[in-house]
Amino acid sequence: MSGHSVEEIRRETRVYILVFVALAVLTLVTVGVSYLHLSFGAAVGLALFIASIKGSLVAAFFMHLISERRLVYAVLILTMIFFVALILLPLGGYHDRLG
Amino acid sequence: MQIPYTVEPRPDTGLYNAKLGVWLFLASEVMLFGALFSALILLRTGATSWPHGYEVLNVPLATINTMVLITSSVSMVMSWAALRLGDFGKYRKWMGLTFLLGLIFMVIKTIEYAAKFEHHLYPSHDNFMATYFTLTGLHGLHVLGGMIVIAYLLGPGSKMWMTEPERYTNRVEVIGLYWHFVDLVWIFLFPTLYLL
Amino acid sequence: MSASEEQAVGAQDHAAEHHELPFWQRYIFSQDHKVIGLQYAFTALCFLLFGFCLMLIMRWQLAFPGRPVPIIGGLLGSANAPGGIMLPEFYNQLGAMHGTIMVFLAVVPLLVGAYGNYLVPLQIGAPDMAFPKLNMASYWCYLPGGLIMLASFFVPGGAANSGWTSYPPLSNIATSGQTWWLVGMIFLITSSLLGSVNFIVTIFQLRAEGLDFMRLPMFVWSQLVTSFLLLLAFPPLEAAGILQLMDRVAGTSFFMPSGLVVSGEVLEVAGGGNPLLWQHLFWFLAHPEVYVLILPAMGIVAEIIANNTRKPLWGYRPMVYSAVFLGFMSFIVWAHHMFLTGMGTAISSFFQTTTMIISVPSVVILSALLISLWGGSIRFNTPMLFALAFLPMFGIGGLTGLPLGLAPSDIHLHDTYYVIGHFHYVVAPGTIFAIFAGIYYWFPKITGRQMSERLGKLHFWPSLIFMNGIFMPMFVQGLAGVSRRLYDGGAQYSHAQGVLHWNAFMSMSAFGLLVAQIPFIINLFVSIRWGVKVGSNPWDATTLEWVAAPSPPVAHGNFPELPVVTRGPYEYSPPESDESFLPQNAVA
Amino acid sequence: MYSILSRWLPENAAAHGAEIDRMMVLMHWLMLFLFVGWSLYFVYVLFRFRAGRNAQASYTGVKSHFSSYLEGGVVLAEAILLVGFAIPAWARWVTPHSPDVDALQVRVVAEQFAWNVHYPGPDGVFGSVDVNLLDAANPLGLDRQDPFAKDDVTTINQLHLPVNRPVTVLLSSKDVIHSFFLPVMRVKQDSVPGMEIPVHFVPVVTTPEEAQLPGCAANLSCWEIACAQLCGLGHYRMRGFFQVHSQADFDAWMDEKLKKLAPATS
Ligand code: HEA
Ligand code: HEA
Ligand code: CUA
Ligand SMILES: [Cu+2]
Repeated sequence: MSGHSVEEIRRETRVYILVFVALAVLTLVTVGVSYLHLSFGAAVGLALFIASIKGSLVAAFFMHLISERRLVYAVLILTMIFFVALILLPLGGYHDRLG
Repeated sequence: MQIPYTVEPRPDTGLYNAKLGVWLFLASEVMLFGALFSALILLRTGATSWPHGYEVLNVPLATINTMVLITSSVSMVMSWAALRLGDFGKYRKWMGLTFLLGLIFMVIKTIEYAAKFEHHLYPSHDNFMATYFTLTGLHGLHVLGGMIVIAYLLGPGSKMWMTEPERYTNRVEVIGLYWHFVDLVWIFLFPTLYLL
Repeated sequence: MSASEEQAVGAQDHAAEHHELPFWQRYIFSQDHKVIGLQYAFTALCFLLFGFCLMLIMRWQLAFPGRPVPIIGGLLGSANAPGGIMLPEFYNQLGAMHGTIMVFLAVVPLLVGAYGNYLVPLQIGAPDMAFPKLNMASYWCYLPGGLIMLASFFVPGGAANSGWTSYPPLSNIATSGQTWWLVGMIFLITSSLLGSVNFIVTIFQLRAEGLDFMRLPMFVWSQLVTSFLLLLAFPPLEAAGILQLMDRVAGTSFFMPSGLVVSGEVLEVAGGGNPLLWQHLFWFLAHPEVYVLILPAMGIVAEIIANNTRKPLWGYRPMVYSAVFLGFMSFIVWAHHMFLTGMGTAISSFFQTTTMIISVPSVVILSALLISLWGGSIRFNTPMLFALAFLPMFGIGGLTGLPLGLAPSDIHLHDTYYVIGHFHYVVAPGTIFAIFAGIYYWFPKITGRQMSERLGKLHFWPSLIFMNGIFMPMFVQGLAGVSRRLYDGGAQYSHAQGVLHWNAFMSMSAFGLLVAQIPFIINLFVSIRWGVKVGSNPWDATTLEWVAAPSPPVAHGNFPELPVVTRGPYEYSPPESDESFLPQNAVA
Repeated sequence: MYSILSRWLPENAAAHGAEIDRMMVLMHWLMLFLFVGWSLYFVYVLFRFRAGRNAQASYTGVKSHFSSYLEGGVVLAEAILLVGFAIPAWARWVTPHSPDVDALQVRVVAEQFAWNVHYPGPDGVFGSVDVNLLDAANPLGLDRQDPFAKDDVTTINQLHLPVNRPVTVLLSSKDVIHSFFLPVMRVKQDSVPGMEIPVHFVPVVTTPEEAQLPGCAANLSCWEIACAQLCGLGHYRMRGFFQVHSQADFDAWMDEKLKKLAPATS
């Protein structure tokens, strides 16, 4: 943190503003798309796609994950694996059940 | 004896204690909200009928709220940047703004809830309303928690800036990470509840 | 006090500074990991005893259904046991609370809150945990959580009575004790989250100089893996708890399907929920939780075995990798508790396979511990006896997990006493023995005194015999098909008749086990004051808590000066040296 | 090993039961082998390397790779049991009877604390049910107005089946989760409210005289339905009776029931 020069921090703040604009635009896009009443599958796919982009922007820049340490990545990757298991396996159980 | 690495990062991990701590905490939060999303998906998959969010909920209001929360995220990073530049006055303005935006979010949320209650839409109405209230309610509690910490940092906690500015800056970074996470959760909640 | 002043004082007598702390800061709201560890230890031991006593009341009923409970029968209250004769409602409360208390209030707090707190900073050469205030908060979430659980016995309808698993819809329509259970659980989950963040940060950030990961004692490794399990597995149960709380308090139907009819009345709920959702979220925690119950126990046993064979652990690296792999896999086996909820072939194959895979690292760890004995110069002191007994006892428990892990044999064994036997072998003569071993082993570290060996052996042998007396017949009953959670122990059922006589035998063993704890309790309290005084390293151990700190360790900061580590954790009988052991911080 | 285990296992009267018992036997052989092997080693080591006898510990300890082979062997044995036995057995267990065979369908509806059994009757079709018709006399809420319901036979806590005829029990629950357990059939299946779960099996042995009602009740030798899942304060007494008849006896029993039904519906 202290390693960052004034110049760098100034540059970062400009990035923050850009990200903010992108987030705002994407929000409007999702809302706009929802008025198109696409088929349910397409709507889910698109909404989650846009949300993922927005989420990645927040995580990468506001949470400065893009320049984070390996240990943090490791923790998050582990978490994501279990997160996916937690979403998919009960769903798998739901679809592969008797009766 | 002093606990090491409260301020400066440990060379091999590159992190100071609180930063690793908050990331771990956020990992557990991912699992908390992950479980709730899992529940939502499972319930919706099994439901015989499930309304589209936009038919029941107030999308314009929620869009405004999304904007509010995104803005508060920017003001949060801006406050941290200001602090790193040593500009405490500017920091206070940005951080104050963040708090205010959090407050606005909560007020809008209250208006939204009140409207639902007026139409006799309670959590017990159906599983859509149940998930809506539970998820947004839990998210709201997270916003509230963040606001309390922000208030503390701006109020009594700000004394630390005079004695240990580096540590104070770290604290702001850490609460910032939390705040962005709460924003991130909303980014997913918003389409799943309101738009689909 | 500013930083410079602090340094000035630090140069003088460090202890004097802390004498100024008032009593309540030193012992009640302490931020010193050692005091917090002891707070945890004492509280959790009380809960352990309490959980055991609940079970003794149940075991009376199982052995002698319908006969008044002796001695305390009159105290149970007429709502629970009119005339001292237990009602089924009360039996179910006792069962649910026995499970909950043992797992969440006794054993995990002992292993993690007490052992972890006390030992991890000492073993890694750290002055304290990374976040002392959070550490304190963790204890102060645990205690209210426990008290809420206890208080629930006194609310109308009594405590939670739907098993420690709290399956809805039963738990949704249960009496208000269930709400207390949920609130208590949320406290406990919070406590454990605070703790696990703290442990992970402490282990990553505060390791002494030179203490790289392959030099960590097994116990620290086990705590690290355990903390990750708690960190990532508990939140889904918290989510489930919130949902069930909503169902009970706000009238939602997360776990309530449509069209429920309870006692002839159609239930007035929206419906559309899914009861299996709870089971998924519950077991997502509860399976990793069982490894939380065993990994630190394995860590304790590993420390003691290395020390008392006077040789390094055999296969340290495979053990570390196995522990990490075990932790990882434990997240994806959970539905082996749910084979009979209507699973198809694909998903059951997945969970059977992962379950078989997860048994492999356990086999590796256990084999490594057993092979470590070869070539040793084995000292049979009390801690070692308990640690050794752990091995076959865990072996029995673990092996009987295998037929449960294969879905077809689980058809017959599921929810019978076979399951009860399986897991008690792992947690009672397994984990509890490891806990006892650890108490005898680290007692001198905490007090500077040794516990009596004679009383220790008087504690060990009867405990070993009675434990087996309680749990071995459970396999027999389980094979015969006797269901668990039966108020009369199966007396009504024809298929249970042939094995019913075991109930009295098991209960007698349980009462014997209680008596066998008396030498221990006496030993514990008497030794605190009158135990033989010993030096700071009575076992000739190598790890930092023994070799770099006095007994008891320095009140704040643990070490007179922070140690620098030069070698692995178990350098016993090193060939290149004349010493019989080399401390981890010995200069090269 | 079978003879050891079978001392305690209930008798087996179902077609698939032998398979389950075989799995259990094989698994227990593996367990016994591991446990006895390790125990012998364990006892020997404790004796051989006690401090009194072996004053100087060896720094290196065991050098051979025997344990790796052993662990490999365990993995192999588990893999064989899993792939060769467990997964196929489970697949057979959940597969419906082939449509060619004339499987008997029975609904079993669990409630606190009883098993409601519902036979479709001669027409082979279940009459419709409606929760609003539920009362003490009609615990299933069967709609007797429905033409398909007219010949439906219901019982409480009594499950009668013909021998050698495949049966599919359609399991559901009115209130909480129960578990339908027929020890002699090696059948157990949770009944989950909101779901109807089919259970397929073939009884191959008729219930012996002494295990039949009413005699068996007195000397506690019945074949029974047990509830295996905690379902409330009456869980321990949620016991039903289960009987396998020859086809002729079953038909006679069914006729009896149908006759009783006739006046009620006319
Ligand atoms: C600490 C706790 C603990 C541990 C470690 C385990 C370990 C294992 N458990 Fe267990 N289990 C529980 C606690 C535990 N379990 C609890 C509490 C329940 C019930 C919950 C409830 O329903 O209330 C349960 C239930 C349970 C079930 C569900 C049963 C049912 O409800 O139908 C299953 C099914 O797969 C299972 C499987 C396993 C397996 C395969 C292992 C494996 O990890 C075991 C691997 C170990 C070995 C294979 C041993 C190796 C042995 C040797 C190498 C020989 C050594 C010999 C000598 C030393 C002489 N367990
Ligand atoms: C860690 C978990 C744990 C532990 C250690 C135990 C320990 C014991 N358990 Fe328990 N048990 C469970 C977890 C545990 N249990 C669970 C989860 C269930 C399922 C519940 C359900 O159905 O929902 C269960 C169910 C269960 C049943 C089945 C009930 C039923 O299905 O109806 C039985 C029956 O005998 C039983 C018996 C025992 C006995 C005799 C002990 C003994 O081994 C206890 C031995 C205890 C001691 C030896 C303590 C000694 C204490 C001290 C020495 C303290 C000293 C104190 C001070 C110094 C202050 N347990
Ligand atoms: Cu029905 Cu237990
Ligand atoms: Cu498990």
